[in-house]
Amino acid sequence: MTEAARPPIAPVCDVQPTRPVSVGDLVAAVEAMAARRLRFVTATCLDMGGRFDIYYHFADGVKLDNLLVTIPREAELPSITAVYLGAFLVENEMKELFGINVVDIAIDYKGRLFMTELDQPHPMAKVQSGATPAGQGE
Amino acid sequence: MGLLEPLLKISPLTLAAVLVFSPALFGVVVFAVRTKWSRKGVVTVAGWVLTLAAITVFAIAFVSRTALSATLPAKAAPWSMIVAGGDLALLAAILVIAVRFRSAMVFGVALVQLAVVLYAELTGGHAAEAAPSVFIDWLSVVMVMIVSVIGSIIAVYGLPYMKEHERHLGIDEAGSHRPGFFLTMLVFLGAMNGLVISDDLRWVFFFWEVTTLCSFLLIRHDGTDLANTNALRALWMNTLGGVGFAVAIVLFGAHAHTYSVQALLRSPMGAAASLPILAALACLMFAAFTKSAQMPFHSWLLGAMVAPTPVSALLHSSTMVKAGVYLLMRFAPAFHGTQLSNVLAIAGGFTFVATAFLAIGQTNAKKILAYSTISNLGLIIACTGLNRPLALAAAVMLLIFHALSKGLLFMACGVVEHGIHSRDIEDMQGLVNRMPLTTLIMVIGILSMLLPPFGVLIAKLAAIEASVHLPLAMGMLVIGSTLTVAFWTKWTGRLLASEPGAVHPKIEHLHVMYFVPLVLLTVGAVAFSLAVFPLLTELVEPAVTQYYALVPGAAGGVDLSTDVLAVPWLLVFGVMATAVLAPVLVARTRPDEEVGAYMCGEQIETPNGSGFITVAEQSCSLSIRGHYFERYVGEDRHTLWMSLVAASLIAGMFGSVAVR
Amino acid sequence: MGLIDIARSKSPWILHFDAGACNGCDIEILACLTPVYDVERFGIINIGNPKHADVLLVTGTVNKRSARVLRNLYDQMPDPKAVVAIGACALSGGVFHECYNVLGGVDSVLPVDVYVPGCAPKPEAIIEGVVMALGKMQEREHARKRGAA
Amino acid sequence: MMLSSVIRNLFSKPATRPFAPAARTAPQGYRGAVEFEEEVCIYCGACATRCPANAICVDRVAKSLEFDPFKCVQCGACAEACKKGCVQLQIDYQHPVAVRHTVAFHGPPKPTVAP
Amino acid sequence: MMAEYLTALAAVLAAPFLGGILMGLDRVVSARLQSRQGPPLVQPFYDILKLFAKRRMAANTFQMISVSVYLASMVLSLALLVMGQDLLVLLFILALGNIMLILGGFSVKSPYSQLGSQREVIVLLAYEPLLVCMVVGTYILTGSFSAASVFGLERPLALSMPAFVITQTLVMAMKLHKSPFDVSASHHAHQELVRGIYTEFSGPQMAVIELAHLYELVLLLGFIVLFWHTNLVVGIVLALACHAAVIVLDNVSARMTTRWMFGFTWSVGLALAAANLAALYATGPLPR
Amino acid sequence: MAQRTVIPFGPQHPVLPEPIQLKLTLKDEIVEEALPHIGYVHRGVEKAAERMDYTQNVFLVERICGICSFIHALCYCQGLERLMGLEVPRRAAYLRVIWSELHRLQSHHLWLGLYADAFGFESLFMEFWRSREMLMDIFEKTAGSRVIISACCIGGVRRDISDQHLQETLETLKTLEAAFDKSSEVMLNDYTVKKRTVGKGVLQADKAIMLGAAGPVLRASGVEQDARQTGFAAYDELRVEPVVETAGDCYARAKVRIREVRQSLDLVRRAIAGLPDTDIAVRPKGRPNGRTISRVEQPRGELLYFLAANGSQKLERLRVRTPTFANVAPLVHMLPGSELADVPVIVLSIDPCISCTER
Ligand code: NFV
Ligand code: SF4
Ligand code: SF4
Ligand code: SF4
Repeated sequence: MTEAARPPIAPVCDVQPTRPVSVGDLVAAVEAMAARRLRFVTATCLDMGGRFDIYYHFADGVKLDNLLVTIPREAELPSITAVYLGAFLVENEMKELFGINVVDIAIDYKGRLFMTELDQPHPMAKVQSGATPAGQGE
Repeated sequence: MGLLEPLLKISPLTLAAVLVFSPALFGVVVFAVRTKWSRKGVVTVAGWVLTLAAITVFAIAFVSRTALSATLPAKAAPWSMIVAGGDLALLAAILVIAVRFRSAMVFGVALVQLAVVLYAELTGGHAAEAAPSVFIDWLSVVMVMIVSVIGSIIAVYGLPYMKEHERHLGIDEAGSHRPGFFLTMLVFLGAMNGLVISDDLRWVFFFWEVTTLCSFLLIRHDGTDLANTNALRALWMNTLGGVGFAVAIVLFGAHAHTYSVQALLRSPMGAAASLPILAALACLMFAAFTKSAQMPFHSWLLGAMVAPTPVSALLHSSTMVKAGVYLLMRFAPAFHGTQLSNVLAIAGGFTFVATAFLAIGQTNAKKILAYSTISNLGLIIACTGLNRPLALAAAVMLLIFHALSKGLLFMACGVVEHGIHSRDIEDMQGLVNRMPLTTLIMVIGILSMLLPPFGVLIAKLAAIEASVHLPLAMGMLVIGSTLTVAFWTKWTGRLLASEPGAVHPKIEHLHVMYFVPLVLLTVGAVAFSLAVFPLLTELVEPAVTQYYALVPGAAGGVDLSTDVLAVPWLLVFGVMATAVLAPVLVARTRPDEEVGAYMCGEQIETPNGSGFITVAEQSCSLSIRGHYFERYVGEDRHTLWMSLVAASLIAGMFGSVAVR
Repeated sequence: MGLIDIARSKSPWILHFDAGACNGCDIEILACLTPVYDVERFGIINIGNPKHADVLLVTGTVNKRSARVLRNLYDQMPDPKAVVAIGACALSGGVFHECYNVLGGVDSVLPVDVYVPGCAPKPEAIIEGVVMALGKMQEREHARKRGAA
Repeated sequence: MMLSSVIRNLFSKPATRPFAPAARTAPQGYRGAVEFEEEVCIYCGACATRCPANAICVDRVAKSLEFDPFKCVQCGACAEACKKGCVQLQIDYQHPVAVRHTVAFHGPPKPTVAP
Repeated sequence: MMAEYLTALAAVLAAPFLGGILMGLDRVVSARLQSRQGPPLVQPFYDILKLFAKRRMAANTFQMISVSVYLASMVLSLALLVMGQDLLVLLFILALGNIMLILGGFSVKSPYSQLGSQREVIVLLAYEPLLVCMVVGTYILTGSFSAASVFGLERPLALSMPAFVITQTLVMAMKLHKSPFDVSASHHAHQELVRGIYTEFSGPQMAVIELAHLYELVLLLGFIVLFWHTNLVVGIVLALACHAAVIVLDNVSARMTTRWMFGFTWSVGLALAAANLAALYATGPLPR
Repeated sequence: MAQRTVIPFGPQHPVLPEPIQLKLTLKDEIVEEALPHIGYVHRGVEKAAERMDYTQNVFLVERICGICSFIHALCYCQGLERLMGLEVPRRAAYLRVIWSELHRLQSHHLWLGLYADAFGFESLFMEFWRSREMLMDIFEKTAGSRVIISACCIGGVRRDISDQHLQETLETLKTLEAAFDKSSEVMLNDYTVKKRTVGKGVLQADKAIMLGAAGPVLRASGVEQDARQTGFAAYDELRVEPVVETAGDCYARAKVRIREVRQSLDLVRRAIAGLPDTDIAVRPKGRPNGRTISRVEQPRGELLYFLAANGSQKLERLRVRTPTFANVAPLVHMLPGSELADVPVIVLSIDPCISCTER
């Protein structure tokens, strides 16, 4: 999908393949990336209503290599910080802003990375999940 | 003056008997009549008796302005047998202890000492009759005052302390070890008095060994494994020192043919002394080093802190360790002008610096105090090594002020320990909020070790001034004094670190037998400090001048007067007092607003003090630990090499005998 | 009286807090300290410690976390003191009005004496703002004195 | 190294620019304070739609325009959008003020013409 | 005697003004070294006055005592110096003030003030031996610790104790909290400890501290003047030169760590001192 | 003895221009653990970008940060252009490079100054910031603002730079370079500076990759990666060799940035010399659909925008991954073991930009 949307004209030479993996295979796939000495760039989360699309971006010099995990809204997402410690911020961010249940983060901010207790939970989520059922978010 | 006339009529021997034996007698009463009330009463009375006797001695000396001396008739009793018997009995006791605790070290050392003592007895042991003779000059008076007054105060303080102590250990009145404890304490005081007023070295040696034994008993009082180990260490080290002492006696007997200290001092000494005499002096120094816990023998005093606090207070401030430096001060004129004296100064200076350095890394309050004691004793020894009137005056003043301040600090520490159940100075953080009165006393005690106008500092000033002629020693004094600042300041800082909001805390309740001794010593420390200059010019200076009259070429009084005394101290004290009092007294002292400490904008008050909000919006209470620089000043890193250096300095002392 | 007024107006020590700015305004404040603008010629020092500060410069949008800090800092400044809000963000939230973690301008948390608009305001504007704030601070102080008398 | 720099500084003129009254003016094209020319405005609202800061509020019906200088980030989008050249960014910066205020103006009431 | 007291009084009264101007000069020169215009010369006075006029905000009463003793010790030290009194005593009184300030810093449970105090202790440890060694140097020359006896020398101290001019300058840099020695506090707050030991002193208390700094500055410069007592003009020029050196040093070096500072003063500083002392022992007139 | 000092370092702290808190656990003054506490400047830009329209977003994203603002706009515009299928005129591409590199210059000067300040070298701070003012003047002249220059727009750039201004820029850069020669010399060779930076905060190449470091932090550890190698804007013609150092300590990071300043000076000159004469913008058209990634090199490292559009007026998702966000983990790794005095130096050595990190 990303491939299709990529316009041919822009003079950008980075190749951006995206490989879908299942949640169960995620950590293994990430370990494979680590074995190739790829640098973890970040993860991107998209709230697609009923599910989350989560991209993991890795870089090898000019090339990017991406993994795409799709999980249902309430599912658990394993942390990859055991492999790439650097992912702790972005995983905490996903947890807080989208309400994704990321488990076993090396440095866990318990959903309080950016905001204080009083703020609206999971502001980036299209549907408020967890403690606040849909519709009560705003 | 007239009022004091009758005092002069009191025989020195009577006084001596009171000073030496009355404590022991009272001790026996305490031991025999085992009730709470009798104990309280008798110990207090013993304290009063001792104090009065000491004051009498002081008054007599003050009025008569000469040393008191007297000798019992030689024929009255088989004195030599008595003293020899005493020595042997003590050694036997030590050997029994060694067997009982299976300490090869103690056993070996005691055997060696036995050999030397026997040798002394069998050979020239009878160079002179050992009739008890008393010699009380200003140095003795000072020591008697310290032992009797401060010692008594500590003993009284020990009453409530030991009660609480045993309550903690779960020991009831019936099984109480207190009778034995106070017996030992009182005997200890008597022995110390005996040590400082005897003129005959054999008697000095006897009392010397009594203190060794008493200190062993006191250190192992709690009977734990640690207490036993540490007590045994103290025992063998001090017995080893005793060997040195005994050898010195042998040498003196063989080569000077007298055991009278005064006679010895009048015989050709200093540069004129013969080699064996110098060797004997070096042996005495060795003995003093062990008793005064100088490096490398400092470990026994550090270990002694397992004992209940009154014991520490006693050992550190008024007894035991003071015996060593007393001996050196007593003999200072004898080695004046020798190389030995210089090495002594360096050796003392080294312990002064080294232990001040090690103290920086300690968090245990008693250990800091112990290091500080060792350090100060080193300083006193350095002063005797510098061996000039000014230096000796400094030594005397240090003796007095250190005893006051250290007694005070140990006792305060004991109170704090019972209050907060910790000796860690980190746990004393903000003590000013919890125990303001004790803290105030403690702070005064610490500052009295550190700041002008308190006596310790003035003494240090004199010491530095006296040391300019021995640059190496001077360097040590300067650096040591500087290092001292580090741990005292840090400790005081911990005490004062207070939380806002608790600015006017409630004053804690202190047991009257805590309160009175603490206040007495505090007042003493402050009063003596304020009177430091009269004390110096009126008492110490004449005494020291007199002292060095014996030594040809060491004339000249205390030259401190020229510079330090010229300072308008009245102005200084006045301005300082105003500076301290002004903010307190002037009406507008209270701040308009009391706010919390700055914590980068995230401060909050938590149930256990100030804190801040941090990671994951959690609150975290602020914790600040002092700097101890373990990486740099850690004991385990430095003790070994320092001990080696110190040991070689002692070896150097013996070596210097050869080169004069 | 007079002397102290002069001293106050000649020695404003500032404390700067970024309550959620983009950095633009903060850098312009820092630029004020540098040789080209050199605010020390007006006696201004960036003291960095609320307990010594006279003027609090706030930049950026305020969120709950920074609001807490802002309040704390303000409370730790001894009177007389003044607050200057710098930049569109600190004035109203600026371009971030759509953001979920923005409470609004600084005046939703603290009483603001002077507003310095712009994105980012020029250093000149910031200096002008501080001077203005001093005037207001003096006025308030005088009023307080009169009230007390 | 640093020594030579600081010594040179000591003996040369300071880099400090004089402040008021001789303050220097910004170069041409500087995006300073936003100003409206009330007369030319046709209340079309183009500026308001483009404004990223919601600083401008145009009521096309009531023919009124309200501008909040506290919200304005001086991006210049309004000036680009306005075909009438009604809104312009001045060279002079916007001066600090002590009280909140807005700029508001409105056009002549719409002539009531029946549609 | 009376005259002595009057001179001391005069010095004590004049010192803040002199110190203020010198401090102002310090700031102007610093600014100029950084190519800035800098504050007015009388800026320190504005600052102190303003601080005095701020509301008193304190964490506890001990802070107030500590600053007042700090000021008193500075004033006293200056008076003693002017009166030609014992220098060793003077140093201890000076240290007393510093220790009280440190205790004041310790008395607040604030991270920065505590850490600042801890570091200030080390700063004190770093410079104190240098000061004492200098005084010992004068003793070797004159046979007395009194400043007055230095006045009696015929040869300027600087000639017999050149290394101590350097150590004294270092001490000045340390005491004035200048780079590279501004580890426990600095005059501007761009440092890891905010304002270090001063963090928790505010308003009038801070004013007292600043006032004490003025005395301290005069005192430190007075020490240097002592090095060329034979000609006061030369002495003052020397003092100003040392001050200038400190300012320049401040501007051409980074702040170093406490550990480095301690190591530096105890190695280089003490070596300088020891070398000079050794030379004095070798050549100087050992009295009595 | 188990007790440790636990103190807050920040949010309001004079060495930190921006609020971030490090919870430091110290023994004496040695850091044993450092945990970042952030969120003081979190605004929620990513969400706001879904609510504002495409063009307004340009102004929004460039206000993510006032230091690297132009390049944020560039990255965003570039992503959108790719989704819209626009080709940017060459002159615009070159102008984008010029402004980008000027931004890098100003950002590095700013950093060098703050860095000097972190170890208490005030006069060096002043030197760098004095030079930086020259760059600010260039921005003021060429783009109409000092900080947020708003020069980029979808399809190109908003303003052209006149030949006269280009000339003046070249002149200014000459003066700048002369000043820079002197100041950077101090930064690299001064005894006190080296004492404070050499061997501090070491990050091995291996760790740098595994922790995901970016930009100069990554390159100072010997990893040769620079997003400009991907050839965006006009970098396909103006080739860039990554600046690499191997020591991985604070000193190396400073050295990388100093060498990058020279590289940028060179790039600006080459870009001005090769500036083609075309239009400066094309009109954006259409409603984009699809997902793409746009990567550019910021002064602090690689910036990555992930754009998802669904053919409507507004973006479906805008993800901004800034270089500092990536450098936080390396920082957490570097601090333990250092002295408290080195904390500011090490923190500054990653050139933290909190407003970028938190968006
Ligand atoms: N981190 C960051 Fe930025 C940069 N360079 C960027 O995206 O500064 Ni504010
Ligand atoms: S006003 Fe503008 S420059 Fe200032 S913080 Fe806000 S967005 Fe940044
Ligand atoms: S200012 Fe211009 S764009 Fe805005 S409403 Fe008026 S005419 Fe239209
Ligand atoms: S300049 Fe920008 S922010 Fe200001 S009113 Fe115009 S469009 Fe809005």
